[in-house]
Amino acid sequence: MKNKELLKVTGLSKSFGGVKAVNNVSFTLYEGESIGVIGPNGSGKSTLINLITGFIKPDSGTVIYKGRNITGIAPNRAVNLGIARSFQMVRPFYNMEAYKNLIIPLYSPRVKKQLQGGNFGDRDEIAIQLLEDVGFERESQIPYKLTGSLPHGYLKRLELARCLCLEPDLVVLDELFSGMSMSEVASTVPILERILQEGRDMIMIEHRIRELFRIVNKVICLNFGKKIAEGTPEEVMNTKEVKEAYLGSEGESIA
Amino acid sequence: MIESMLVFGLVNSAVLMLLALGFSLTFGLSGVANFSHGGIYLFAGYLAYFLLKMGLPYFIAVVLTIFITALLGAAIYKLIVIRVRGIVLNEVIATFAIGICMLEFFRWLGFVTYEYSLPYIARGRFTIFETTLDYQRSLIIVVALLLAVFLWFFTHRTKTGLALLGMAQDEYTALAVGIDSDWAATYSFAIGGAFAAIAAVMILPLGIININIGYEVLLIALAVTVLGGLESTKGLILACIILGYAQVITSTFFAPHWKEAVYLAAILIVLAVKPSGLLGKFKELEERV
Amino acid sequence: MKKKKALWGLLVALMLLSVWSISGCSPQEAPTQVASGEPIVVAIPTALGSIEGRDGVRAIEMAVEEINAAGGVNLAGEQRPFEVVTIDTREHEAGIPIHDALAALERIILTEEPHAILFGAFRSEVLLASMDVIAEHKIPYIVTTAMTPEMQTKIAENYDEYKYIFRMCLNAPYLVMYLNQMMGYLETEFGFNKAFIVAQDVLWAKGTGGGVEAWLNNNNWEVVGFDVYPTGAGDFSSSLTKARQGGAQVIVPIFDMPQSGVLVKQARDMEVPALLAGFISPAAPENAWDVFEGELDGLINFIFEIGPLPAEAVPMSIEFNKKFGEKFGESARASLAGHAPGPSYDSVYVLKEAIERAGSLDGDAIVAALEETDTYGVIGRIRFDENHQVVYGMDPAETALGGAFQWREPGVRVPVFPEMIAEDDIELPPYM
Amino acid sequence: MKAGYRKERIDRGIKARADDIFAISSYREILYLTGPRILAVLALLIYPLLTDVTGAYWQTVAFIACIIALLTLSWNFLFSVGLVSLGQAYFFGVGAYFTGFFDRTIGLPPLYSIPLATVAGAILCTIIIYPVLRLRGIYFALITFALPLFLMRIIEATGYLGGTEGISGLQRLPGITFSLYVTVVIVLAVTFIFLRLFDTDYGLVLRAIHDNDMSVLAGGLNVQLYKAQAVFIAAMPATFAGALMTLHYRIVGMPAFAVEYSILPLTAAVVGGTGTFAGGVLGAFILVPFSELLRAFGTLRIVMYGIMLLFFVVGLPEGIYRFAQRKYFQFERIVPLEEKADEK
Repeated sequence: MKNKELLKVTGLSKSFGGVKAVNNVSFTLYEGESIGVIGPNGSGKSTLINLITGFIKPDSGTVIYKGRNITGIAPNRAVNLGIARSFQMVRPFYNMEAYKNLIIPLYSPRVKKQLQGGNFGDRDEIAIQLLEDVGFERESQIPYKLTGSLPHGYLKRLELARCLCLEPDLVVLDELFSGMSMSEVASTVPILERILQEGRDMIMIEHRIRELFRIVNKVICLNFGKKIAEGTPEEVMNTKEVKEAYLGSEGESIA
Repeated sequence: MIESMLVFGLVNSAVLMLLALGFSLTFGLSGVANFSHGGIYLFAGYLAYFLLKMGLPYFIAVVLTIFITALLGAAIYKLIVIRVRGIVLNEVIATFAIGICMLEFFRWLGFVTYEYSLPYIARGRFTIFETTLDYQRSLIIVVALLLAVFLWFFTHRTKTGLALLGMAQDEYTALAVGIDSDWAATYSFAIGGAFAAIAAVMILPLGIININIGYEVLLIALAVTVLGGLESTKGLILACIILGYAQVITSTFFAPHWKEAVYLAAILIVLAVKPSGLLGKFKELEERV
Repeated sequence: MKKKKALWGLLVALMLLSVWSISGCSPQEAPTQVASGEPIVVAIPTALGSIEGRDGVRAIEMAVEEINAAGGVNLAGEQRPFEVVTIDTREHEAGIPIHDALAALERIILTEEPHAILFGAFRSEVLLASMDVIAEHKIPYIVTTAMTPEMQTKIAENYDEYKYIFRMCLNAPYLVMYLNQMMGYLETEFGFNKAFIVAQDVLWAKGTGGGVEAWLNNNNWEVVGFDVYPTGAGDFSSSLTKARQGGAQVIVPIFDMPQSGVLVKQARDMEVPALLAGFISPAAPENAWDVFEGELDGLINFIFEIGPLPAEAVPMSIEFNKKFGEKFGESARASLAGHAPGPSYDSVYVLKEAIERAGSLDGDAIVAALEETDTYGVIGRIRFDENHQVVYGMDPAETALGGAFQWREPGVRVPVFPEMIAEDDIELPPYM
Repeated sequence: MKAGYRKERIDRGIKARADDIFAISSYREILYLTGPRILAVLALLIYPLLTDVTGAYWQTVAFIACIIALLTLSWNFLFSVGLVSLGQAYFFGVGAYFTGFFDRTIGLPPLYSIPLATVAGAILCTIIIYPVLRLRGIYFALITFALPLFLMRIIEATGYLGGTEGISGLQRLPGITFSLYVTVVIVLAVTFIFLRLFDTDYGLVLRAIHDNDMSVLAGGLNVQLYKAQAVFIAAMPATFAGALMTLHYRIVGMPAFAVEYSILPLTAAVVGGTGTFAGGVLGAFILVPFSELLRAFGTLRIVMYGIMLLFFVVGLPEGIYRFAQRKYFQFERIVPLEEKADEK
């Protein structure tokens, strides 16, 4: 049941002075689908999504989003088209209260345009509501704490909250679970599943493959910037190149 | 006309390079923009003048000046700048304040008369491509190239140089591998001071030492360093050549009073187009997402 | 805690310093006073950090000392001594806002209440801006440095407002006149007809350069080029090359910045076969010969007002140099600036005579008396024209005098122009 | 300090930590909280009336202090958005030349030429600086350091707008008291507006750009546009200062781009405390009178000025205002030394 294409990436490549970070990668994402991106460290995963979301300009290749060519688009315009992203290295606003961090995305043209009509009430109220969804317990005053004093797990969820408040069509998560404790991961997975049920798409880079495979229905694997495998999680795990990429060439087959 | 423009363009480029090397080295190796560069340059000039007045032979006076100015550079870092290391704004203001203090103190001492000048190293002239060039200016070209080569060799081939370069690119990793950042910064300030002294001894004999040169020198050093790219010596050489010839060409074909506008325009254009300077890579590193 | 103490100690020291300066300790005091009576206050708001400023103030203090020693100003029977107060306006530095100089002027007027202001503004723009301040406070104001002719046009336009302002040094048109006369003299003597003008990018220098160029053009001279250099330019190779290419026999430099020393040295280094004749401030003082290591022979340099250049035809100038040497020492005399000391010294005497003639310290009375001044001074005969500018000319007996000298071997400055004070003819330098 | 006692510091913030309600217990504490602010505002408003007490000279000094305070406010606004400017003279000069231009060509009376010059100057400044806005840190600072010198050379070389001589004989302002009153009111208004602006959501966005402009970009906001708006807002007080100063001294010349107009506000901001508006104004009102007092020292004045600058940058990096604020909210109590538990 191939419904409409949401995102079509063809021949995307980028090199930093001789190092080919991303080398001719292409894939297609259909509406309602979610895709995982796996691969060893330094295989170009983060660079790939930076290229898609416009933070880095590609050397060659095109990115078509909802039929529109957004290659090398300004990052903020990509966000306003509905592509929300989180950063691998967390980037909150440290000397503000936690809920104030969400005022910025709520101030973006996309949110203003969407919530036309009735007065959408006080942005602070919406921000605290969103933080609660993501797991900031309101009673213990966590949303009011200074961002700098929050533990790493909360900062990661703050990134997720920032994506959600933009009501995005495509959520791009870069190693959301890294730095989270097992309990925090367990409490965040249902949130991600709820996002998918709402019909939003997702591109997720993750090293915790077990949780990743529970969420996404399609996976691509990168190694040294090249796409070496694509398909359902099971297919990808059994392809030889993927095992070699992860375990080195002489590795025996894994379960 | 063209030959003399070529020759004097090269001389002008060498002068710019000598003036900017000290500043660029300190800025490149320790990340501290030493705005007191003009003050140090003039300190070396007046020091050399007084040493010579005391009757010291020329070369001893020059070597002594270079050594003392290097000590001054190190002292500026060790005593003052070390306290504000890291806060870029305070570093810039602190060094600028030191620069002002030095320059205005010389003015208070009454160094405003016209008797302050340094003797030529070598008198006499020779003609190449039928333009007469005096030994002093040709020596400037030679010394400028020597210093640039030494700087490149020092930063890329010697142990201490590589340590300094590592410190400039990423202070925390350099600290992690055991390079003491204060030692590195003191060292780069000292070498910066020495280069400023060499520049003073070579360039000041061409005219009269006056205090307003201090502010001019800072502007030139800023322009060339920014244009060339922070830590790349090749970028610095390229920038000096471009600026040197641009100035001579504008003053020959258009009008000399456009000279000043040239290197100010150079800063604006290059930074708008390629923020990290012609050959610099620093900015790209910073931009990594 | 130790660091905190050091900080507080330094802060207290700074505060003490400023409190001490609030107490209005009046700046440099004139040392000796013979005449009793309440002093007549003379204020000097100028760029103390410049060489012209330093030497001008010394000349004024020398004159004040002589007058006070000889009994001071005889004001309606009472012997009143002069008292000099100075303030630094830092005008000579590039990039100094005008309001800073005007604030200093206003401060010295309001806190010292001077009866007259001597030496005045250093830069032309500051002079024009100060004229409004002076008009407000109605204090006689004698300028001996800034040379913009626009001062006279402003006085001519509304005399009542700006009548308090006088100028004893020459202005740009007079300098142009002298330079033109000298070019004419060179043409008759050596048959030169190709000149190259190099000027500093400031008001008076460009005005003078333009004047000379105009005169040269309609006196069958060929002006090979007219280049203007910003203050602080360090390389003149382009103009020198153009001058040599165009076969210029005379290069006319008009600079009052120290950097112009580069032009002289570079011209010699590039062996440009042309006579340097104009105004280069670093080549004016007597010690310039060893500063330039003897590379000055043949250069003709202008002294705006005769004072610092001892010339037999003006005996008072020789006496002025001798006394200056005695009072401030040989090195000070050897580095005496070419512009400002002469008229500054005379301005004190002119003011003294005007006050005695007016018989009162009222501004308007002094102005009226100043207008009738007709006396002899170090710069020659001093008479003001209707726009309060001292008349300059060729004959020391008739008018005030500017002149030129030529540097000759073992470092001697020989007056060569105008004829009245010339002690020798102009010789062509060896390299020509 | 008697033996056996020690000072115990109690950090009692007057306002209890709550988002929207102010928990202040007594009038005494309200007075304690607002006292210094009201005192400062009153002093500024009364000072211009004391012309005969202080003498015209100190009125001019106060006028120049207000002008530098405006430049410092503009500097602090830019700093809070993450743009370190070493070139306030650029805004000042553009404002000054616009007034000179309007006054000389159209002969606008000061009442119209000052506001027009302020707005037009701010627009021109923003347009010229727009392509350079994406630079960060020392690079932006270097550009702003070079901009005023560049414009100065352009005017000097082309001779346009009066060249080196400048335009003199502009229309006269009523007098020092009028100018001083206008600048005092504007300084207070701008400080109040900037403080209020930074509490709104818009202000929050600007502060976020200072913190981390990458994540503001990820939040869907055009950082370049907001920086340009910030430059426009910050330019207004500075161009106004340029316009008013020009008409007060009835001359505009190249010194309008003097380096001093870049260095003085920078120093005042650092002395007062970078990033705080009230601190900037405080710094200006300390610095300008102090440098006038030093005038008695002739050429030594700038050396002492440099030493003082060095003292504050190295000794007190947080600035007087923050230091005073911190000290003002700290209380100390003499508490008897607790006998060591084990002694008993």
